Amino acid sequence: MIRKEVANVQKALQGVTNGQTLMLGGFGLSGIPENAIAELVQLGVSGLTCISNNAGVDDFGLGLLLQKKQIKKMISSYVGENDEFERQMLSGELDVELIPQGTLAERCRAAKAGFPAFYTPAGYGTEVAEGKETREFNGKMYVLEHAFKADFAFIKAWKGDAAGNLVFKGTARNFNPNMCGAAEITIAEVEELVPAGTLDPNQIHIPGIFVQRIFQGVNYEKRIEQRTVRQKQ
Amino acid sequence: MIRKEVANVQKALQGVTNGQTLMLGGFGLSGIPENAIAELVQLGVSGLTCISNNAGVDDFGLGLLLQKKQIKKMISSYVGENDEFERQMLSGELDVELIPQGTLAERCRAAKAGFPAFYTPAGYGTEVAEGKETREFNGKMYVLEHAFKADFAFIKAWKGDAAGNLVFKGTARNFNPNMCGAAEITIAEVEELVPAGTLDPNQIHIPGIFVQRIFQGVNYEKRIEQRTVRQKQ
Amino acid sequence: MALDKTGIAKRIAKEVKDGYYVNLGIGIPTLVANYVREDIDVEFQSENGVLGMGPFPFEGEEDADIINAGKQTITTLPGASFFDSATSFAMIRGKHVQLTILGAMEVAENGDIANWKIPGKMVKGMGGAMDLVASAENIIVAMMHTNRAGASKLLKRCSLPLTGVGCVKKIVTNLAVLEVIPDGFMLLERAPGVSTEEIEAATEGNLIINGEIPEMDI
Amino acid sequence: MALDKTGIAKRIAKEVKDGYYVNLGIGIPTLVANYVREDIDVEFQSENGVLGMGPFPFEGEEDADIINAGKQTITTLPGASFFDSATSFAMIRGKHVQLTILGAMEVAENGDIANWKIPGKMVKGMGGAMDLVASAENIIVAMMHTNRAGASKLLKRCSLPLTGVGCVKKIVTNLAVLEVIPDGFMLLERAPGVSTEEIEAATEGNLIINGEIPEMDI
Repeated sequence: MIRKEVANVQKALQGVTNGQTLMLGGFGLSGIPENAIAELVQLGVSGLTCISNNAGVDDFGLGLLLQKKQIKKMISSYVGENDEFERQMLSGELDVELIPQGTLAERCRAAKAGFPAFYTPAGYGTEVAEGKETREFNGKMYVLEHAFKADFAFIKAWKGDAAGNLVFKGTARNFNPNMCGAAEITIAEVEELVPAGTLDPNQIHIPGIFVQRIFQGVNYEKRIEQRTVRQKQ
Repeated sequence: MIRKEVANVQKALQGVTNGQTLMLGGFGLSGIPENAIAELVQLGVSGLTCISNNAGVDDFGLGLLLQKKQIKKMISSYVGENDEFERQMLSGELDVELIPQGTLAERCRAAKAGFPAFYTPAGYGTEVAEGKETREFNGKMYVLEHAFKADFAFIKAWKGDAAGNLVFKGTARNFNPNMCGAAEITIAEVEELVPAGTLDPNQIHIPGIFVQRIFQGVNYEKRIEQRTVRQKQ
Repeated sequence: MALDKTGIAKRIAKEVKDGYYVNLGIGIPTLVANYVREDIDVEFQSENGVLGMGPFPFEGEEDADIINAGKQTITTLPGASFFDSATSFAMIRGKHVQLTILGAMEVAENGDIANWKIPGKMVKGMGGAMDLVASAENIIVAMMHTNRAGASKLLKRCSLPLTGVGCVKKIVTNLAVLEVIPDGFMLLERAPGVSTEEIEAATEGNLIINGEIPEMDI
Repeated sequence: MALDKTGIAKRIAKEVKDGYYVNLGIGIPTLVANYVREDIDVEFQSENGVLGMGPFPFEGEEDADIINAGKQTITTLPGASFFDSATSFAMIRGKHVQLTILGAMEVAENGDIANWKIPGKMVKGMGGAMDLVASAENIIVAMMHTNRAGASKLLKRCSLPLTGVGCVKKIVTNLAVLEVIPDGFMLLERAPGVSTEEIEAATEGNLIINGEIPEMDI
């Protein structure tokens, strides 16, 4: 078994430097790599390009990096709920590339799976397709989209083992599996690091081959963005 | 919940007729839809195009359909271990299209996921790429491959529920998940049909949306093609 | 009388058929789930990775790991499943989801839709909307017929950056139900007590009125 | 003395490094797993959907649902995982597998390989070989230096339909270890007791011999 376990978030993030391109899992604040983000703030690395579906909120998630102006460019599908983000974008401090959510997921998967490019219908006829090759297949128009290139992918999983195998919970799964293996180095943090051999081999969402480093995360806040409930009758 | 359960293999295969294109899961004899194949023999439908990684052995799997000359064309990656297959192919009775295994899997996934085409490195510079568009990305050559079109996909899973959710076991998984949702109608047979709500929603390999009909299979032989063992010392 | 948001949701709920997998956008579309007939089988998909969504959780039972695309805490029903984002959009792009209901800022008579950006003002992003409108066979737009300034949202051509081209099939507003046909917006139903003249006045794009237009039955 | 198949497997096993994920083809490559040093961590991938393969099962413990790409019954080790075919080739195509070891009918001095078809005679198919050779950074071919008729399998140009172009990096035969460089086959090692003359005689393609060629250390 090839061992991926490292002792802590500091060891896990070795090699992260200014100007790199990072992928970060999560949808809204669900399934975000909280420990890695906190350490990125600690390290103070800047000039980052971040590929992440959302940009967090003002005081949590990627919002923490935005506050410190560590991010040069965001590649996302939806960036509402973040005033500081909007301010930096409108003032031109922050470069923003908005792309369709399905295209974002697939550009990650393409990078992971060794596909340089693929045709997708999303965005055809819109400004998203400007400057891109378009092509007809079976009477419908498609846009050529390319695999991402990233230095690090930061992943948050529910459970994992020393072999790097990962299991996700609920909708905290989202982009995390698609980003595993999509960057040069994939770093997974888990709520529970279990002994190798205890996860059912049939029930592993991400085989360890897609993960280079794994560590036991700590102090998860798992903040809820929109707490919606109904009353018991 | 949208119910996909049908009473038996006869009901499941309604609509299968001569000249259709069928996808069949399995690798070698592992994870093949035994019940559906037996019923195809029973129905006597002919002129079929079968997309399947392998072609079975002489007296099991797709070999049963070959014996009855029900197959007009095979699309596979590896077709050894089958004398009748070889005879029909060399005599010209059977049309055979051999394609790389990874391309086979991805052409299924593309059909399922709504991608018309993708670029892959497999087969570049070989006869597999003849007549196909090739293109350079980042200094490497790729071949444009297209999504499959099929009428029915026949899937074998380990467990399933009335919602069509599927769980596979071991390497009997193989092409089965990739073919789910890749044809107009996906028909899954399972060793154990469990009540809806008993499968952990985190641990479903294929969500029921990709399956149109599901039934409890019977009399699985699960033949082993190469029984290899070691002795206890 | 013009419908309120609940009224629009109730009318759209009638478009949801037995056996449909449905993707609901944020806002009015989310309300549709509350009014679907109870005697038909429907499953709601959310593009962040869940199929078989149920109602909101009871207080104290919220789970940060189980949310919908609007980031709201939700529950799941028996038969539900969770999956990754690429698989979620495989469902959408591959036409496995039968109906998409979403909001819009503008719809054009050729079926174009704009709902993700107001240049210089509002740039939240398209989220999954571009994938949804480019792929869905059946798209219903839920929106008010006019904007806050009273200007029509059913236009000859969209003025805002597009989300998708020629994709909208049906529109349900506070005033009317309309189908997008090659010639423009064909009026199918009026909101109770709303006249065809009121609808004409609120519609900038080509409005097609063939014969008597019935009132909605909500 | 020329090596037998076991000898070839033993020599190749020395190419397997700590931390490698390795895909082994059918035949001689399968034997390599038996000779990898026990003090390094290696995982074997099989393209039909398993990572972390172990030895063959004990008699009576075979499971039809757990096989390798050669359709042989196998076992798995702690840390193993099962996955679908598309994911398996994502590993291969995405360069997550560090080493591919496979057999060949012919290898050319430019790194071309042919191993899937003899027109009119043998048409078994390429299986996963075309994906493997088109993607792997590091491909070692395991084969006999000559065919049964005594003709060289290390050629100027392949005569059989190709499996991949310019992809082979290293070749281990019963006679020698060779590296494919721009000018041809560079001789790295001789099998014990085999002379450079014997290797030259058995090699049709351009053979490059620089200085003294050591014997293999198996």
